[in-house]
Amino acid sequence: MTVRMKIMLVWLSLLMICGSAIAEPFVQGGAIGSQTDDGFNALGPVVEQPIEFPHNTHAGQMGINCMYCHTYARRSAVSGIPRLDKCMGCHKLIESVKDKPRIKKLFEYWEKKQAIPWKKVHDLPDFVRFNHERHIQRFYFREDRPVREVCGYCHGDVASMTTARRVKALSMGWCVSCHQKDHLENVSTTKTSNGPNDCWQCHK
Amino acid sequence: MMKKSHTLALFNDFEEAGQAIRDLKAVSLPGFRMEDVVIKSPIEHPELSEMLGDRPVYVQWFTLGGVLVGPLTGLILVASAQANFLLQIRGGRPVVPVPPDMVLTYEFFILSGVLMTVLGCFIGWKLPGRRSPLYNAKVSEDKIGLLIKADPLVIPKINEILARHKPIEIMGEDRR
Amino acid sequence: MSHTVDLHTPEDKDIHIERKFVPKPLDIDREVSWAKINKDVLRSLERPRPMFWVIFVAALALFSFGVYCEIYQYQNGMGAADLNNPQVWGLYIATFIFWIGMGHSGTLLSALLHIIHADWRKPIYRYSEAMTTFSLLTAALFVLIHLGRIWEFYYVVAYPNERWVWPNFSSPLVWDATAIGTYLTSSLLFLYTGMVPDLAICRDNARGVRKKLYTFLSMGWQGTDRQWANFRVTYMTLACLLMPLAVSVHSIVSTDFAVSQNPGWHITSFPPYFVLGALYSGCAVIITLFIVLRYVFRFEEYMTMPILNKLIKMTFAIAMVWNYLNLIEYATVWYGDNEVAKAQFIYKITGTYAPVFWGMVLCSTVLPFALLIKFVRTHMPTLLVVSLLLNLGMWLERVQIITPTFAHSQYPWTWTANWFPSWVQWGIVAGSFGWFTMLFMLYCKIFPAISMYEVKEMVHDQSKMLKARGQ
Amino acid sequence: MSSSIIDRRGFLRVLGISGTAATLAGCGNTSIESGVELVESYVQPEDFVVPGVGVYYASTCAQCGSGCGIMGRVREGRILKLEGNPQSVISGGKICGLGQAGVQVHYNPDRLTTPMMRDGDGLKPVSWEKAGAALSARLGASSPISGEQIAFLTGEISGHQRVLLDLFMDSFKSTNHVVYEALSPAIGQAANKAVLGVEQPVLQIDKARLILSFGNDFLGTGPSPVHMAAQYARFRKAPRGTLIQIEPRMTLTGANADRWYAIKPGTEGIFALGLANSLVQHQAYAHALPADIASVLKLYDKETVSELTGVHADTLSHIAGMLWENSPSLVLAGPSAEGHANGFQNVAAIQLLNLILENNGKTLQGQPAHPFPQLEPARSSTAALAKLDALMASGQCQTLLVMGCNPVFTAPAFVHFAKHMEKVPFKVAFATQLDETANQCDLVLPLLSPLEAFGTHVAGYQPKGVEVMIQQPLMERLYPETRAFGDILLDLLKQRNPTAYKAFPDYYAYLKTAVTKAKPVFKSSASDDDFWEDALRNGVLHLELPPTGLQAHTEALKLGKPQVSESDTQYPFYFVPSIKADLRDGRHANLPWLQESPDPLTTIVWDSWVEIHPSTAAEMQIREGDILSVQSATGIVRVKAYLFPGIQPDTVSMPLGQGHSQYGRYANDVGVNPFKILNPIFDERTGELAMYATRVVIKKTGENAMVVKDEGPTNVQQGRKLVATLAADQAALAKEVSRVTQ
Amino acid sequence: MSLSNLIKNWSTLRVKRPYEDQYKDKDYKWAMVIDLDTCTGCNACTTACYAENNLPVVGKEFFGKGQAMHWIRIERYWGENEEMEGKFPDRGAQFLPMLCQQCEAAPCEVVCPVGATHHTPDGLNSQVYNRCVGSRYCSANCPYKVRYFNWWQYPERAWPNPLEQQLNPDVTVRSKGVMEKCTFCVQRLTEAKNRARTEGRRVADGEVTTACAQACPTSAITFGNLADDKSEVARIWARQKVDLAKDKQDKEEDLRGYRIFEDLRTYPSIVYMERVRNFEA
Repeated sequence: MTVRMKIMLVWLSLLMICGSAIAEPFVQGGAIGSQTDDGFNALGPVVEQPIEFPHNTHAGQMGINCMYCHTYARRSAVSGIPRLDKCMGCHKLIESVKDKPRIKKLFEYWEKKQAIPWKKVHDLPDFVRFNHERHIQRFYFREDRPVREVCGYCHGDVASMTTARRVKALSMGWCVSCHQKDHLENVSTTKTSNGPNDCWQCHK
Repeated sequence: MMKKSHTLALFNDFEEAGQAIRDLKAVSLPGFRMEDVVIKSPIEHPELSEMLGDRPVYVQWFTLGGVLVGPLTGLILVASAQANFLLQIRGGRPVVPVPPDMVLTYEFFILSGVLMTVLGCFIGWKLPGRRSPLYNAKVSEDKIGLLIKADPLVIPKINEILARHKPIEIMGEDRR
Repeated sequence: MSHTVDLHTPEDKDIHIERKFVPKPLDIDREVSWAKINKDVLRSLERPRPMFWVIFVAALALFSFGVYCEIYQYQNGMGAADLNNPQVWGLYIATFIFWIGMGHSGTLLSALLHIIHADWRKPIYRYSEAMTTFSLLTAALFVLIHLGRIWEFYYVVAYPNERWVWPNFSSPLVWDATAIGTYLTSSLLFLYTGMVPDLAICRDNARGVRKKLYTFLSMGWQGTDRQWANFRVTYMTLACLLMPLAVSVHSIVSTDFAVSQNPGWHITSFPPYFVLGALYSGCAVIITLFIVLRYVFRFEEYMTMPILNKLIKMTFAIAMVWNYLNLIEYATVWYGDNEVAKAQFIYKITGTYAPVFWGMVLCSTVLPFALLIKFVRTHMPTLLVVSLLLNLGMWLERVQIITPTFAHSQYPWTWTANWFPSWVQWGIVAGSFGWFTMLFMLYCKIFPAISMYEVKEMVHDQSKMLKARGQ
Repeated sequence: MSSSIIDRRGFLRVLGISGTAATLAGCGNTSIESGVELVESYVQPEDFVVPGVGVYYASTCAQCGSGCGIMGRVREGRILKLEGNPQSVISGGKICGLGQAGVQVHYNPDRLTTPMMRDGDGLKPVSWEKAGAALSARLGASSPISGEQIAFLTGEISGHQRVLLDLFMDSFKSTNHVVYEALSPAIGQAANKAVLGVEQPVLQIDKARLILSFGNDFLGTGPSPVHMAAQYARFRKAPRGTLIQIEPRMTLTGANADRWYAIKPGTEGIFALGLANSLVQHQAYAHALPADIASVLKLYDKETVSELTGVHADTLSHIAGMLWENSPSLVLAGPSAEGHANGFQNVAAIQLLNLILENNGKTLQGQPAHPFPQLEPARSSTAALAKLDALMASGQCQTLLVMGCNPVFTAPAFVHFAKHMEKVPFKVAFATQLDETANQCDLVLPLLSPLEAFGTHVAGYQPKGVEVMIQQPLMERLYPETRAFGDILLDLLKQRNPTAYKAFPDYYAYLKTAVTKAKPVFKSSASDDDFWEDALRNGVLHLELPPTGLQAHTEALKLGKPQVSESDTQYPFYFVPSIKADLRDGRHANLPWLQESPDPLTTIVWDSWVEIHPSTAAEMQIREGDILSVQSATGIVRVKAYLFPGIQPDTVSMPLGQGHSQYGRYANDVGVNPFKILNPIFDERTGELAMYATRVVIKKTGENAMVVKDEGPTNVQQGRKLVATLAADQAALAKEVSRVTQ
Repeated sequence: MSLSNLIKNWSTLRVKRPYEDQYKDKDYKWAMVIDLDTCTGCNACTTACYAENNLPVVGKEFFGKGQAMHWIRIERYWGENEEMEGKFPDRGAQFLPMLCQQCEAAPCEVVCPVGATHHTPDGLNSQVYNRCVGSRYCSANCPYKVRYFNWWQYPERAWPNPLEQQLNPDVTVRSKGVMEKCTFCVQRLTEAKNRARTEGRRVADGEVTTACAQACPTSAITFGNLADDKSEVARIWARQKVDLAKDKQDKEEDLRGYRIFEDLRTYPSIVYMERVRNFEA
């Protein structure tokens, strides 16, 4: 290698460093090394639940709105797990599936008046406050997007799963990547706005 | 063209080595150029080097490049990082404040200057590299060495010239 | 040798002024042969005096205790250091400035004196540069130690990350981190570049593992004319870059304090004051190490009394400038007539921490005058004690910048009267001295502490010069 | 912060995996997890229970006798925080620090979780069956004891608990329900009764233009500090009233005075009479008093009064001048005036000023008669305790029941309560946490915390109309083995008289029936259930009644020559115990928030100290932190010195409430107990203990320790404009915007 | 994207606060008024803050070392100058509730190396615990010394079971090594703002308040939205002629409003109302 070539090489790499600095001073899609093809997919572990709840039957085949069961999502920071009497409300009346083992388990809990110890699948760190209400109000009610898209953006296509499994990284970079997008303010305008960029909006 | 061969002569002091160079310059041998003469010495001796002719040093240009690119990159990096989506207002100061950025730009200026200078130096040294074929540990102690590259045919003649100036030792490739 | 100068005044050509040049002792014996230089210096890598091991083991023990304290503090929280609400920094930051400051004299000796071709620097610049590097390493350690969540230290570093967050570039601490990083990198490179020819010498004379190490580090240096030419330019360029860098580093450290509104910190003369203080403490340490190395490695022939004498004179000069800036600082506070700053100053010299202040005055303002006494300059044990006291004074100076300000800040309710560091804090501070000494001694054992090729140049130049004078 | 005040009690039953599963939020989880924690999951919650949203329930604060309405913020089945209930006239939506700490009574790590029974020297946990059997054996249907053989010792108790308790005692034909509050205002009440015809007049602080307070700490430890603070806030708005405080040791109220005067302890009455003497010189007041009194008053001339009280003579005329310039005024007596051998006399003299100044009916009013007198708090007295003590000492008392009272700690040393208690063969304590008294008992029954139990409270001081405060559980019980006091009493009553209480399965049923029965009084036409639901939702039943008038009995005052007790060379210092607003008599020393809440005046935490004036300290070469021995004729304590400028120079003061030995991790071994050095001095008229009459000698022990306090080395502002002060005549208060006056 | 943002919004990125009135078009600017005349120094606010914000009780030993964690502390002064005048504190004590002043130009924000503290759009001086590395520079630089550092792993000691059940789930429990301070009860503010946003309105005056203001028995603390002209806080600020963006107020003699250390140009969000004393008494 000649001196000249070495010099060229150095200049070239230097230019590349500068280039990356100018264009984008951060790396998208998870910490370096943990990125997948589309950026943010990060499959969580399989979580064993007390009852293997078939989301695919309820939300998929029957097309029940997510918020029919996760009813707190539109009025509270947490979406909450449906209360037991909500399950019973329907299943008392559905004779056809009463003998299935999962439903039997459900009835056992109901008889004992014991809440089902569901495990958290999407558990953010304790210093983060994520508000379901604001996101649902903004995208489901105001922007009128389909519920499976609104919920699915973070939770994945739960309608195709049995028990839910985390499919997104839920990392800060991921949150920010969406907050930073220009979202339409509502269906009828072209005005856009970003999500909040203030630390204290999400960190407590 | 034949593969060139080397010879190394060790001298006791700079004057003798200087005389040898002068003699080498005076003769004209086929397959030998003054550019192929290399001095190896325990300390720097500019006068001796000058006798070998103009051998340019490029390090300054690297330094120049470094001190130009460094601050620019630094400033843009800092300012655009301050202006990213999560920009934060702090202490009533502008989001992109000038004085702090100047401080950092200054540091980047020096850092990249230093890095590029050292880089240029190593390139100029052609280091890290393999050792040249002939070396004697004495050149790092107190002897001055002349390493000459030439056609194997003219080596004896060169050795002859060198021998005139009381070298302590003349090493050739074949003798190794 | 006497020598007549003809002034050739047009009016009166008969006036002759006779000047007498007293022969000064040479910095270094010109008759010493290059081979002997190699031999003497390389010997230091082999068998030092037993005192070396005494110092090394003591340093190691001190360092181990420091590590124990740090682990204790890490597990329990910063409360273990007995820091509290106003006294948030304690000795950590004071010692941090001390170490940073120490690093400045190495650069002064090697870079500034190199630029102005002061030859006497040559036998002593190598170890002072090493001192610079290791004291910077120690200082960087304190940046980490004082963090409440040391395990999250990388948040301070600007690197592209998934969270899209950057450090706060307006914080003097980030400037600090950048400046120290730059300075550490630069002085390490400066030290290394300057050492390559010597590493080649070591390579040519070593065996076994060491040979491999030196071969790797010298990277094939052969002392060719091209290498020397590039080396000259590079070394000079680096020296030129390092001088402003050194000044910027300690002035940036001073901005940690000067940009804040705390009384006793918000002073415009802080940057030069810090830089001078840094040079001062560095020179004092160089004298200390000079004496130690000279004894431990039997370097009497190279680290000669004339060089020491010059060093001491320089130290004295710097001490006087520092004194002046110190005075200016207090004068500014007084004349500025800010009630809060004034009250703070009065507290500093009369309050709980007055012993620290007066200790500083004694050690750093009064004691340098002892350097005017010939006995002190020539009697090694005395000089060692004096130089250590100068160091102590400079450390106290840093403490009296930080502690009294916290103890007597803007806000009267949170004043403290009896804050004292806990054993953990003392242990860590002591450990840092162990860590520095250990590293430094190790360095001198592994790498040549005297620049062989430059001493050769010096001998060469001196003989040339004397030859020209006709001796 | 949703302020939906919702009342259901059903939610308690249907909670699924409740808050007990929640651990230290925010501590553990710092990364994104899956399948580690459980979701808050419900079986059949009420509609308003939304996870992640706090719900507020109204209840009543049981921390002191003021009966403030509170609201508890409940989330995921846990009570998180208490706020004031705006529905309650007493609290007006506000709450004090003591009230806030109510949650720590509930969540206290040293709570009693099971019944304990004496086994040898110690108390051992037993089952409720065993505890119940022991109780029935002694107090059941076949119990032979009656009359003087049984005694029930409680703290201030009101509402239906008191009713049941009285019924219970009736079933033994006993009247030995002893109410003992160490800090009871019994002397003042007696004097008020004698002079004004009521025990506790209702104060209109906000209406007064000038308040002259003789040691009355209405902002800190008065009968209803939260309500008085709200009145005080209005008092400070335009037209701004002036507060003059005269007391030996500065109280919190004194610290807020426009002018504070130090006075020799016990001479407040003399000073008041001196004032009266000056006032009647004025034409307007010349005929306010009967001639015989007026003539004796002449003895109380400025100079004499000044000499006896240590207050400058000019001050007397100055205050008198202020009093006749600012009408209506309000003159108050406080504990430091009451607690002397001549305490009754002091209070009567102070009330005489109100009579002269014709404040009655303006700033002082009578409390309307309570429609349910049986619910009113029983009056406490030290005399009753002394009687009980004698009963125990004589061995007559066979069974002692204790609830909400800790006389082993609070009774003065000369009473020897602990020793006499040993003579009682069967002692039962009802407690949420073991204390010194409970530790001496044979059976300790764990009570529900006030945040877990139903109940009613009636405050002794009713500022406006009459209120019955409702207490309801804010959370499911923490420990299954704890029971409500009402339930235990009801069980015992059922054993005594099975037929009468058949209708009530539990105390809740009893309470609901009793409260709904009072419907007509509150003029409600709602159904029983609605009335009850409403009561729970509001947390308070309010009845607007007009205040009654006051009487004027000047003859209650026995006037004589002005004189004070001789100074005692052996014990040169007056000893003034100080009451801390949050620790009171020590029953709250187990609450960490209150221990760490700095004393407002000294900013000391977690400790006892003795306050001494800097000038005295300089004379005796005492520095802060020097450990002094404070010795009275009765006892001695060793305690750190604190130099405090707000104290009479020949007086020392110590805070009450610390010095526990068996009251849980937060109270034990903190400070010393000054109750134990009180001398047996009693008010001459009522026979109540004179708490402020002890005299002590202080000595340096040569030891020194750090005083743990928030205050730094300086306690002045150093000229830095932190708290600026404006003269009242310069401030344009009337133009200000303020919520308080609206 | 960042570079384009830098170029596109250069002028807004160069706005100096607060003198270039940034709250003119904003919905919220939280502020407070503390009336020192009605403050009695009773400490109810302190305890309320402990309850609301999960403040650890540090105990006697650590309190003595100066490691207490009270976000709001009641200071008690005996005099304004360097010595107390007279033998007794004749005019009572001078109580000062001191909490984070939520400065508009906060000295602490600038110096945090990691940007854990910054200014929120609604005018709060934030502290993000999980970003904090604990350099304590903010505290060193705070003129009011109202920032509190977690010197120990308090969660392990301060809430023995079952006391931990009292912890407010809306507030992080801070581990050792992070700085914390008064947040103006940001969890309440966020909740109120979210609810208001869902309902498409602005948070009404009095709808949300801080724990200290809520508890204060004398209502000495008023909290509200300064950006809303009709709020009580805004009216008091206006009446007292305190301008957020000025470092020296030209107010009349009879007005009581002032901000502490205004001359340090920190632009605090808390106005104190001077204590009034009847000097004729």
